[in-house]
Amino acid sequence: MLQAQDVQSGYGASKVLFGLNLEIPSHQVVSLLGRNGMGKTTTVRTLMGMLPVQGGQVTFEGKVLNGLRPHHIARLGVGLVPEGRHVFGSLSVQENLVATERNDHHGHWNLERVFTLFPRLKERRTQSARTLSGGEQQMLAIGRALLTNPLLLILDEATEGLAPVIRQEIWACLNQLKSEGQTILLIDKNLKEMRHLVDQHNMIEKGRVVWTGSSQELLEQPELVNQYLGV
Amino acid sequence: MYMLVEQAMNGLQYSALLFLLSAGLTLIFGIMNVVNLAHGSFYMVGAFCAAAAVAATGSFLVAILAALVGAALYGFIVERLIISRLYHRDHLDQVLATLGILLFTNALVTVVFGRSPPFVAIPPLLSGSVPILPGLNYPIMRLAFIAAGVFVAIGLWLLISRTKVGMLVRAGADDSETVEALGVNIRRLFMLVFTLGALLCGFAGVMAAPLLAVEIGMGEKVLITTFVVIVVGGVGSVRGALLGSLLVGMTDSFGRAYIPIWMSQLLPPQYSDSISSSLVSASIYILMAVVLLVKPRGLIPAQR
Amino acid sequence: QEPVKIGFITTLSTPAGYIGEDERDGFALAVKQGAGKLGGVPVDMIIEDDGLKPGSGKQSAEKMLQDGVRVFTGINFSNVLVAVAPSVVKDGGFYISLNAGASNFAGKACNPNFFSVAMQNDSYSDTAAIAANELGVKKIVIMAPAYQAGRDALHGFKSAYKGEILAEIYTKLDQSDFSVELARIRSLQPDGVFEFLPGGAGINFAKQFANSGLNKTVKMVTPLYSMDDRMLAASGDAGEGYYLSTQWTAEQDNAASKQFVAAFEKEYKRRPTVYAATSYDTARLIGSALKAVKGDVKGKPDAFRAALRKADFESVRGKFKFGPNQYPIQDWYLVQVARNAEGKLDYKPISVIAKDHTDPYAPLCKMEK
Amino acid sequence: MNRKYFIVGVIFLILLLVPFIADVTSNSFITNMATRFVIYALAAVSLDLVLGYGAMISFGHAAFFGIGGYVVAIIGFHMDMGDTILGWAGSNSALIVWPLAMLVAAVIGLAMGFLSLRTSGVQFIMITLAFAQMLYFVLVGLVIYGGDDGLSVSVRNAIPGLDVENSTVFYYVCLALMAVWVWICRRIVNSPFGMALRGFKQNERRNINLGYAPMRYKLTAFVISAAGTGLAGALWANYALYASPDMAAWLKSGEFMAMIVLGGMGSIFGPILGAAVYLGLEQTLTAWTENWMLFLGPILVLVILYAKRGLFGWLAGSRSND
Amino acid sequence: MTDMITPKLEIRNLNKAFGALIATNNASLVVGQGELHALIGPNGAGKTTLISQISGELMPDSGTVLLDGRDITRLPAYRRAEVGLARSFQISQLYNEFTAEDNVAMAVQAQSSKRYNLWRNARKDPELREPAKLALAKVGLSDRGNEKVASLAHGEKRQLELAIALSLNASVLLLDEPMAGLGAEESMLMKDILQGLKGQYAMLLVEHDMDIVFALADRVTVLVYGKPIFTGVPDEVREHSAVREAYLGEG
Ligand SMILES: Nc1ncnc2c1ncn2[C@@H]1O[C@H](COP(=O)(O)OP(=O)(O)OP(=O)(O)O)[C@@H](O)[C@H]1O
Ligand SMILES: Nc1ncnc2c1ncn2[C@@H]1O[C@H](COP(=O)(O)OP(=O)(O)OP(=O)(O)O)[C@@H](O)[C@H]1O
Ligand SMILES: CC(C)C[C@H](N)C(=O)O
Ligand SMILES: [Mg+2]
Ligand SMILES: [Mg+2]
Repeated sequence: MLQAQDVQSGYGASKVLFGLNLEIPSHQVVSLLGRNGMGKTTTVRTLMGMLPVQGGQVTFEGKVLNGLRPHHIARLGVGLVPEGRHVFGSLSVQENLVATERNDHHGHWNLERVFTLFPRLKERRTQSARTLSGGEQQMLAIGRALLTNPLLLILDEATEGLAPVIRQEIWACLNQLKSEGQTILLIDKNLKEMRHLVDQHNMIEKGRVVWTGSSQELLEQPELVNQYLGV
Repeated sequence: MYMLVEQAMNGLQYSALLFLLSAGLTLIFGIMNVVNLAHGSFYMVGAFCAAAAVAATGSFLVAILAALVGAALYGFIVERLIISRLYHRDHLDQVLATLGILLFTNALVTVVFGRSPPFVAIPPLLSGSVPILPGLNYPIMRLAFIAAGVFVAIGLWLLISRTKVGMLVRAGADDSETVEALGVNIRRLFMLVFTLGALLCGFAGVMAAPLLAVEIGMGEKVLITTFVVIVVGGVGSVRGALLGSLLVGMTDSFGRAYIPIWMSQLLPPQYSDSISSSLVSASIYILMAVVLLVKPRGLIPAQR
Repeated sequence: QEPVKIGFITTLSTPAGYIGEDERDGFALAVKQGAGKLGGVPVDMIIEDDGLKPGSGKQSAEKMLQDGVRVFTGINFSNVLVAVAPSVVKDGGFYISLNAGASNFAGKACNPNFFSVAMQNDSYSDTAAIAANELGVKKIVIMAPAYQAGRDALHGFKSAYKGEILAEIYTKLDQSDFSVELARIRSLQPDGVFEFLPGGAGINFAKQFANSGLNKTVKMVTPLYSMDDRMLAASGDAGEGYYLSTQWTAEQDNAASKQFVAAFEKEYKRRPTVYAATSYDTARLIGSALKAVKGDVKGKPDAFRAALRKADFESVRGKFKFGPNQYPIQDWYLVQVARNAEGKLDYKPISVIAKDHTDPYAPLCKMEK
Repeated sequence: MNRKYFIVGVIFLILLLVPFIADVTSNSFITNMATRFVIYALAAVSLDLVLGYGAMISFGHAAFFGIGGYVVAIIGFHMDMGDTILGWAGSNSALIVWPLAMLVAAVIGLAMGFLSLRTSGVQFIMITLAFAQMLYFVLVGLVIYGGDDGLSVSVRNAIPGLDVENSTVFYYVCLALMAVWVWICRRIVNSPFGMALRGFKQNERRNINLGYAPMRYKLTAFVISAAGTGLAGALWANYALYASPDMAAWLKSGEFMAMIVLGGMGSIFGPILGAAVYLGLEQTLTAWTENWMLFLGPILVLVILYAKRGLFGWLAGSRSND
Repeated sequence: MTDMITPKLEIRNLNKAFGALIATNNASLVVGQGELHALIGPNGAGKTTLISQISGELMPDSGTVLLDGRDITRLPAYRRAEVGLARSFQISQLYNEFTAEDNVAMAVQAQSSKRYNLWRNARKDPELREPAKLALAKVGLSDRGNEKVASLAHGEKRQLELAIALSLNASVLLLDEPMAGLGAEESMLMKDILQGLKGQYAMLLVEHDMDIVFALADRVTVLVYGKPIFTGVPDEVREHSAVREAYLGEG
């Protein structure tokens, strides 16, 4: 579905991605692993067109994404849950969800389903998003992305520093999505959970993918984890 | 007493005018972060279009239409050609470029509509005046103006708070990058907001035409006051614009009514006249200075 | 023979731009009628906009002086005139004003090279005052912008008015909202209002005055400059009932005027205002003087001056001559805005206010030589 | 760099030669024209100090221009009247009046800056504008001093041993003052103070972290700039023999800014060119067509959109900002 | 362990909230004389916010900041440099129109009595330039002194950041991700520089790169949701379960 070939990118003078390769097959869950500051978010921002592709090529469903504006890429069917949530503080929960609601790719997500997925959001539907707890904001961000009925869902640190309970809920939800055949690019630090979920891991180090393999393979080579995740 | 009431009404009417102009400007300002000195020009364009329409058809309704279309269209063109290139420039560039637009528009209108001040009659059903208090008559046209202001305020409020576009506009003010990442063409949104702003100016123009002379440079006269309004109210929030309009409108109208009286009591005539006349004109700027010193970001700034 | 350059500085931009336009056209008409000549001497109008800014008017004048222009006119606003005229006469040029009649050069500071063809600014208001007296206006509110002509106007009015002046209000030249002034007027309950508000301000005032219903109870007695043809057109019914003092209207019953009005309407498809008329006169006056010196202003300044003093031309105002301060001595009329035969608003002649009217400063003028 | 100083040299050479050119072409208007350039340049350079180096977008500098002018005019007015100003008999000596004009402008600049500098960004633009407007209306309100149409000045301020009434002499006086002021500004922007000031423009956050107190630097610069603009105003009143409120009108502030941007921001020499170009443009356009705004406007827009570094930046090439 | 060190910089019960979000949650920590103290934690944990409060850019809602036992909590940012605090930024904060040397000279001059001088030419004043050159040498940028910052490589900018901090003749360095955005080699270079500075300054180092942290730090404090959940020597941190859970990710 999505392919990145030796992509270079960064922030102005500071290069972050030095020739990154990534492949996301349809109906699979793919992960990006790596320590802080290795370029995971930068990868995401580049795929989304929020950072210019300085080298290499990104294609989505065969279409070249280089140089497209983010809204364009999003409409092609990429849904983003950005790192740090970025919910719209001055909008209510419900407004956050419907403001960008869309269904160009006959997905089956609508407000009701999101509310059944996250009952807590339903309770708070009228509350302004600024006053939500971190966990709730995270759910909101996920719901918001789902309501764009994306072909590819990208989650950047969706469980970042959330209370274990909430994490469990989110993992559950991701498993459900997977079972429904949703394609997902997952960035997270929580290996144990990911092992059950992810079909293919990508280990990223200093802006390059240095290792690719299944959860099984990852299990068999604990030294990898040690080497690249510093644990 | 009557003086007080009448001034209050005049203040309201002035506030309505200011609100129509500032609502758009403050959005442009707050969301796109563009300082637009040419905003008043759309008001002028609207008024002249209205005048031309009346001259041609004699119908005020057509005039309204003409004003809206004319102003919006001109606004649209300006946005496409120039403003859209200024979004990422610093304020200085924006100030100067829009200053250029302002000068140009004045000349353009002169060329297109000629020099003699056109006439817009008060439509029959709005002419004359009605008693608002026993023994105090007030012009219907001005009442209509106030009504229009209220109407637009409500309309805008609904638009901003109830519609999807409104949500996106607010979301854009919060975090335009994420809005775009979720599939919204933020530039199109900007264009929309800008054109809407121009449209409101056009409306203000046609409403003001029967009351005020339609003349070159009528834009600048209110422009600066409009800026005062949004800076007082707080950049980016329509509520701020509303509050600001009321404050400025009232300050101005009461100031002009009462400052001379107080002054003449305080000072000997030879001074009081000149001093009060200066004070009167300066009053709203004093208001603004005071507000900014207490709340540097204005009374109700858009949260960000 | 190479054309005599005439520096024509006037207000073409800003809301008052239409005034300058009329003056330019009035003058140009005279030149056109002479097939590019005035008094048989080819002339070349150098037109520049002063934007109602004394500063820029002065600049233009200086540039023209350098380019050898000797004859100047055009300026409409006294504040501009006051800034320009001195530098013109200082360099030995002639300034012949086609409208602005500031008091500054009418009295002590009168100058042999300065002529005012339209009037002295006091005149349109002291005559209005006389009219007010006759119309039985006992209590009046008077207002004008705080600038040269405005002050002249109020000065003029006060000098001749007999009743009680309830309030003297200074406005801004470009004021657009008069709600406060109106509120004040209502609370003072005068029988009449005198205002000198040319251009946009006057239109605004008229509209809002009528709109407030005050026009039913309060008489307007003002200079025609506060309700000229174009303003009348722009004010609609609001202008109805105005009493106006003026030195000329398009109905003026004399040959010169009739042919002027006809020619002007033919040329520009609109009726000439008093601005156009006095401007036309100015052109003809200059023509008469150029003729006398065969266009050699530089060489024969004294002859040129003398010829101007004679004022030997067919004025559209009928009889016309200069006083000792080289400001006009002329008749002033009272007209009222009323419906004519076709039911259109127009100036209805009422009476002659003053014959051979001059200005209060003339006596103070001790013209050297 | 050398190229830059070459340009500057040429500019000043031309300015020096103006009166001779005027003689040869026997068209002394050139001198008057140049006098205006020089005076405006003085104002523009002063504004550039805060705008181009301190990143303070003051939309109110016309106020100081007006103040300078009115100081001259009012003193002259009272002396013509033969009365005193608050007991002071007044003076016609440039050596007293002009510094006084600068002083008054500086003092008002101090107050205005102190209040305005509490805000920033758009608010700063607007509050400076507001203060300028206040002053404007005060001037308009001064009916004693001519209200809307201001005051005319009967004679120029005298300088011992110089006949300033002679336009050539007066031109050289203005030119000299302008040159000196430019030199002073150059010193300032290259001094430690100046470096710190420019620091605030480039990276306020870092500057504060290094320990530079924002208010002190910005305010000082603001006051200096006000004084310079005040001097320009005083010269203008002497040149035009006229001082009117529109010296302090907001459009005038806009013109000053336009000159700076035309010439090239943050390069003390840029504004000199800018002033010349802007006024020259205005001059030729007005002479050429009644609707000159129809052209001036778009030119301004185009310059902003496409000629970012301004004329001087373009002539002097590479980096001209210092 | 804490009792053995003499406190240089100390913060007590610091709190800071941005609206609903609590960025610093009752945080206390001590940086000892000459100690290199690392501050780690997930993105958004509040590390930068904490640094900003120490450097005076942000005012804490409550709590105190002590330098040599003196309360500087309410001292305006521009006064803190004087008392010996120097900071480098996570995202380089440099004067882009100046040369590298100018940038450092700005720091030198900020400390000197000349900083209000309106007259002498700052660029030609050895008293300002020499120390600047020295500092550039320290971080290995001597040969780049006359480059405009805009044309420096990212890594060099990070080194320049450090050079500026160094020439403030401060006693405490606050370093926010000095390695951010550096490639492998550059990180190593920076690591050596820091290594060399150890002992001369009390340093508070924010860094995501664990190799470097564990190699350099005397002690490490782990910040999660604005709260220091643990402080200890690197080995302890590696072992500490809560830390793994919250930051390193349990594996
Ligand atoms: N706006 C920015 N400007 C400059 N450099 C940046 C910016 N944002 C991030 N960086 C740098 O880019 C590098 C990669 O950052 P990125 O956010 O991609 O890391 P990450 O892999 O997402 O880590 P994390 O697990 O913390 O999200 C880091 O060194 C970071 O300091
Ligand atoms: N000015 C601000 N207004 C509102 N929230 C803020 C502000 N500054 C920081 N925050 C929030 O405070 C939290 C802490 O931010 P901070 O920059 O301190 O994190 P950090 O630990 O430095 O993360 P990183 O490792 O990515 O640098 C984040 O959630 C951030 O979004
Ligand atoms: C409009 C004109 C009557 C103006 C007046 N003549 C003046 O001197 O300004
Ligand atoms: Mg990340
Ligand atoms: Mg940080």
